[in-house]
Amino acid sequence: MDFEWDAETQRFREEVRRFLDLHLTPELEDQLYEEGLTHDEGFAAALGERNWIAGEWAREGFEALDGEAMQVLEEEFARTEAPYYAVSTSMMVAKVIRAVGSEWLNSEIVPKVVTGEVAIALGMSEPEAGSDVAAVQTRAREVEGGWVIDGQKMFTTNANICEFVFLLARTDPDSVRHRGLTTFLVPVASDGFEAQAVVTVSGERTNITYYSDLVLEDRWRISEVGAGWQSLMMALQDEHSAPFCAHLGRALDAAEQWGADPGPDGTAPIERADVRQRLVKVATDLEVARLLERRTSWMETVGEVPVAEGPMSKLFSTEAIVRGSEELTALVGPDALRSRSDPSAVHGGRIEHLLRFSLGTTIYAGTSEVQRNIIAQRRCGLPR
Amino acid sequence: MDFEWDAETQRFREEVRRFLDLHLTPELEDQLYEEGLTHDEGFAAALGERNWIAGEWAREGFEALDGEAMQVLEEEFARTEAPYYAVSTSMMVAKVIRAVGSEWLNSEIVPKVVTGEVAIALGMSEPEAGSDVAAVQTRAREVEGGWVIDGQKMFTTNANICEFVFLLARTDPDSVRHRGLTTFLVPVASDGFEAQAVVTVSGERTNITYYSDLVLEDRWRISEVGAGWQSLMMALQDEHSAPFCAHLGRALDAAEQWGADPGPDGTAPIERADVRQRLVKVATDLEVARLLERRTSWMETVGEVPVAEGPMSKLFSTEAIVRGSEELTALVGPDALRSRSDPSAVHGGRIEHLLRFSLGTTIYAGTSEVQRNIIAQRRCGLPR
Amino acid sequence: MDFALSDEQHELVSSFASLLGKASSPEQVRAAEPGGFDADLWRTLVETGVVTMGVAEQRGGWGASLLDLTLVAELVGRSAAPAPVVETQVAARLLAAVGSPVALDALGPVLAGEQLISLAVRPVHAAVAKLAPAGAVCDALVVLDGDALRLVPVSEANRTTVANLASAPLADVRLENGPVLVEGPVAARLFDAAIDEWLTLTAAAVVGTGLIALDLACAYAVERKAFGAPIGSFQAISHPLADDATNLDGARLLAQEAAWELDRAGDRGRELAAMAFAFASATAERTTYDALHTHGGYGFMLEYDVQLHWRRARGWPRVWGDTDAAHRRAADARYGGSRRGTAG
Amino acid sequence: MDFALSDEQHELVSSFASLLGKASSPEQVRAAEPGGFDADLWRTLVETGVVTMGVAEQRGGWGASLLDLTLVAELVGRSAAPAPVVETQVAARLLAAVGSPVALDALGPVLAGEQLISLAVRPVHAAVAKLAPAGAVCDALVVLDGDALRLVPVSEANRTTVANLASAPLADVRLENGPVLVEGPVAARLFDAAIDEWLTLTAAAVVGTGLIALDLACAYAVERKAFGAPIGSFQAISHPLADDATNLDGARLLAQEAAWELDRAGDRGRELAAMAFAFASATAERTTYDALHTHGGYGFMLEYDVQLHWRRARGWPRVWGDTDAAHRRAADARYGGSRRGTAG
Repeated sequence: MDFEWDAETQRFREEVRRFLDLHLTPELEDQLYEEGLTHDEGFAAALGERNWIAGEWAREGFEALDGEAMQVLEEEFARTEAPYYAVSTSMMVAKVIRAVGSEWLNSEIVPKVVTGEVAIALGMSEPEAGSDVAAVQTRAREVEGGWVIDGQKMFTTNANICEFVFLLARTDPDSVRHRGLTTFLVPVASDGFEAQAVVTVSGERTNITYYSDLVLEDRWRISEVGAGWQSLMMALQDEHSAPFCAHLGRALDAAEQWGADPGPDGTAPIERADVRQRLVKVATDLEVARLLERRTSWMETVGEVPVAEGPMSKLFSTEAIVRGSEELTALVGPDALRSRSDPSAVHGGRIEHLLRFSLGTTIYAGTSEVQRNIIAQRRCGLPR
Repeated sequence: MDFEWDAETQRFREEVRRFLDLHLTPELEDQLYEEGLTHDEGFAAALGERNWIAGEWAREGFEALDGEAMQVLEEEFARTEAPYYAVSTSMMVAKVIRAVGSEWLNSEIVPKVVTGEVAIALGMSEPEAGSDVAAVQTRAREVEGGWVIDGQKMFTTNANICEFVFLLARTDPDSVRHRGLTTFLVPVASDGFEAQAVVTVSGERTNITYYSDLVLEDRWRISEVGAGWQSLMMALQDEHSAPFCAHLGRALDAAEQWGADPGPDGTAPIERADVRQRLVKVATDLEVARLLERRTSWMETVGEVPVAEGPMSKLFSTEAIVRGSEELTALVGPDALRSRSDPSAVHGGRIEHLLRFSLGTTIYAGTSEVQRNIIAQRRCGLPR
Repeated sequence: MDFALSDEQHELVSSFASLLGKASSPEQVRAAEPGGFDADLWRTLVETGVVTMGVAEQRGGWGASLLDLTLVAELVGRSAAPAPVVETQVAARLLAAVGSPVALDALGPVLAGEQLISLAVRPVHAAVAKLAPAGAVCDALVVLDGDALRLVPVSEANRTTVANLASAPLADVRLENGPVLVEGPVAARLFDAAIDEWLTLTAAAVVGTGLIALDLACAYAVERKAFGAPIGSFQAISHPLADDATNLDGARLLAQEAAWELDRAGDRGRELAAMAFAFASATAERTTYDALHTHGGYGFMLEYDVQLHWRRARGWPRVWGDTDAAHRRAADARYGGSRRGTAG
Repeated sequence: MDFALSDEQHELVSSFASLLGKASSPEQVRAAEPGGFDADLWRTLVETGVVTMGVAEQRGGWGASLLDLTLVAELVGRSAAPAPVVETQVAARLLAAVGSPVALDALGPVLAGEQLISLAVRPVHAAVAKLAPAGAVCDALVVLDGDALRLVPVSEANRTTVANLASAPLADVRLENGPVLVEGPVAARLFDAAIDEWLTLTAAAVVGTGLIALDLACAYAVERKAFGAPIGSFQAISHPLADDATNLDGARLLAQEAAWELDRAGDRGRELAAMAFAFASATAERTTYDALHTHGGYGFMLEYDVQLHWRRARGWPRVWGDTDAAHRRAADARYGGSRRGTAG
């Protein structure tokens, strides 16, 4: 066993940090927070220039990054809250297109995702289909040369600034559940498309997207007709190894800095036994979260499928974020109530923001309950 | 609102304490613990002499105790681990007999329960029917003048020292679930009865009881044929107001005494901020548990049925016992590992014993999961 | 032992429930964000006597018990009312308890509804009362400054409003000169007694916060279907809510017991008040989390009401401190002041 | 980054798994209660080299890494082996690390299987090493007595065996004269390094305890039916077990990381060892509780195996201290020694 990045990966991490120092300016950070954005075209273009969007794919002038480098890249982006989310959803879709999409989609869309010119939002959950994604009701009706789409998608984050939505729709009206679904790429410029802003507790904007008699040529179909579920599963596989723990690390850093600064009585809080102990408990959770996440990513690197391990790392990390942000807020005390946007906030309000941010983490990309169901079945061998 | 016992009840509590000082001798306590017993004939007889077995019923020379007095009585018995369990199960059955039993049972059995001459164990759960009591398989086959019983009951605590078992059996072989059940009083002296000892983690003995071609005259039938489930529910109603929190109080007392004694470095542990804080957290749970229990008992006193409140107090108290005994054991540290039976044990090993004792409390008399199901339905209005 | 409310208490509850139902609807609560103060609501409440009721009759009030006030506080919490009820009630009772001419002079305009006087629940450091409750909207603030209780005038000149998690009207208040109400050991003693009351009423308020969040979650869990069944039929959803319902009942009883004990000046008042605060705020935090989580992605949307309560369950109590701080206070009351140890 | 065991490590695991499967079955574990020591098992283990393997080659051992030893410790925990593997391994490594003639003289008979030497994991008070691990069966005990590491001979004359929750071979040992191994600051340093190892290996052992309890619970939950379905299909049963499975994986990785860091003498060894101990023991406590509770009334019967593990999950680690103590140790390592505060 080896619990350390190899020297090359460590050098790569330094390179990523230099990149972020350059491109993730305080001004950009503030702007992103104020507008609730998780995507920035300039930042995405800069990523594309280094081939850090599709790092795992070699292209002219760039070697492919290995699994360790990809993990480090994502950890650093998460740690710094870099505007990376639309880039990552775009890549999820690009991989599906590569695996099952047409030649035309592969030549038209994938290269633009790689360079950051095109971004793709995910349109999966619906008002009546959240954890139960298979309950999808959005319809795609086949017509001459294409499809007419009607329906509504919830939480289509970044649909307002992306060029496309990856859409899961029911193409067989008589089908139920996982069968009869198909995936499409919907240009947001289409007639009949509308994105309505939804603001979340963390301040991030997401969208409800509406599809009304939206006419789509067949070339925008990604999966085989009726094979949408399989292509969706392909897209979601990547979600398990998202480095959630880096968010907790960011808040712990802020709390440890708070602890090291002298308080009103002149002593640093961290010299108090109870403060040290509470911080270390969060640090322990963070250590475990990081190990579980890195194991998941390592398994993927060596070609193993983390059927239970992926859900374990997603579950543990996000629950640790919830526990940890509650604990750090309580520990820092009244001053932790000051909003991230308030000038008097403690260490930029990182902890206050994480507390609000934490709420989404145990919901999206599979709720904690869904993860526990999977672990119970695949790891514990318990019946459904 | 009034959160205090009235003066009469407080005087009564003193009387109960004097009784316990006299009758619950250290020798008896040791003997009960060593033999794993929760019943003692001499103690029961002394209770009977004061009409403290059927306190809520007046009889010649004794007025009925009111709800407050009954609650105080049970709290004191639980707090001191008095051998009261068989007395309480006997009274559960005596109440059922009074409500639905024959005249003969009422004149033959009930008076002897009241005086402590006769004790009755509960025979409800079975190898395949635990939380799901209605899955009962023990059969009572009607024959000329009576019944032939075949089956097996789990956790028939005190069956080895009681005179009778209150038995739930299926009298209609074609029935399922709650229907077709009948309750009986089975003399343990019957041919075909056998009690096999089962020792539990807490050191208490319980039994598996076997019924093999056991012939029972019809006069031992308690409920109408087929109305056993209703009579069982009647018996179980009392379980909700059992004063579990007194057990936690006993362990907290021991831990607070430990805290007040100087440690190896000469200072009392209770002067340490972390120790005080952890003790007070347990004391807070105890306070809440006591309030919930007393509310349940008060509701019964004023004639309200604690449909959700009973399960709430049982759930909270027993989960608080589990949390509290883990916490106090951890707090007292290595020395808390010394067994109750070891001469070097801390304060008689009360805390070590509670830790083991706690395990049963969240299981018997309705598991925590069953209580949560009930609360979810009756209080939160959630569907089954 | 009696767990029933009196007829008068039932009436009190129903009149405030009806008032707040009308004047502090979710729409009104949202409209008052982020400032956390609705002047119309406040006027209505003051006219109804929400501040006056808590003051002793011989001081010009109606002599309501602290137990009565817990009933009001719970409704304030339930409706997330953008009105500083708890801190103004406690400040008025404190002025009455001080009883000095200066204090009674200050109390007059409060009872007349002309002045809004609040209480800084934490001691002052470096001449600033940080995160003073209602500091953003009050005319004056009672503060413990060293060994003196002082009445500090508050205006735009000496307050800095603080945007905060709960959208509460908090401000950092720079201490201007202001009259001393009382000084010496009695000042600290009266301040501590006021804190006992504030902790108890805040406990009751966040019980209300928890109860409304639980109601929202249960209603959602009955309506919302997944995998062909209402989500409330899944134990992963229903069992946490059952625990929350249980804890809320316990928290309410404990807050009421603390108030009852303080009302009769019993030995355990301080201990029970701190315990009630600790237990109620922990319960409200957990319940509002579970309730928000029950809503899935919808709970995370500002548009759904449950987040209003999730934020208040944390922000309202924590201007004083967290559950650990409350446990330490309870321990000092139960075991005598600590002589060692750093945690205060 | 590499999460795979080497081929040699896989072999180590399979050979010890097979040995313990045969020689430490539940029946054998029960037969050794309450003393907690099976002399036959111990002889077999010693002959297999369980103590020798951990000692450096230049001291006559096989030079296994601490990471290797965590693999063995996990199996010891899994089988609830009535054999003091962890404390004797650590004591032998400590004697080798001391390296003084007295220490090496003592190490000889240990490697030859003639002496059982254990370690008192807590400092001595009033000339008594309380609750010394393997104190009831060892021939000698390494103790930190003031600023000296001493080797104390142990016999019936100076030990009092203590009946205990875990049925572990614990004793209070009165210190007889015994040779000083080393004294001065180096003694405390070496003792602390030994404690790091003991904490890491005990973490691994209780991960094994948790894993076997989880296996028993899952098997039961598949078999046992209630309300017409296997109880494992109820989320109230399955979700806690899913959390436990997750925590156990994390605890194992953390114990392994701590061992790896200590093996390479990295900066974070002490911190990670204490974290691993805290996290693993909390996880083992919770898992064994959930596992026992999953069994319903049967879990509460001595006859079912799950209680064996519930008792060890608490008793094995706690001879040193609880999770709070471990967090304090980790904090001292992470933030530097505390200068204030009472909690040690």
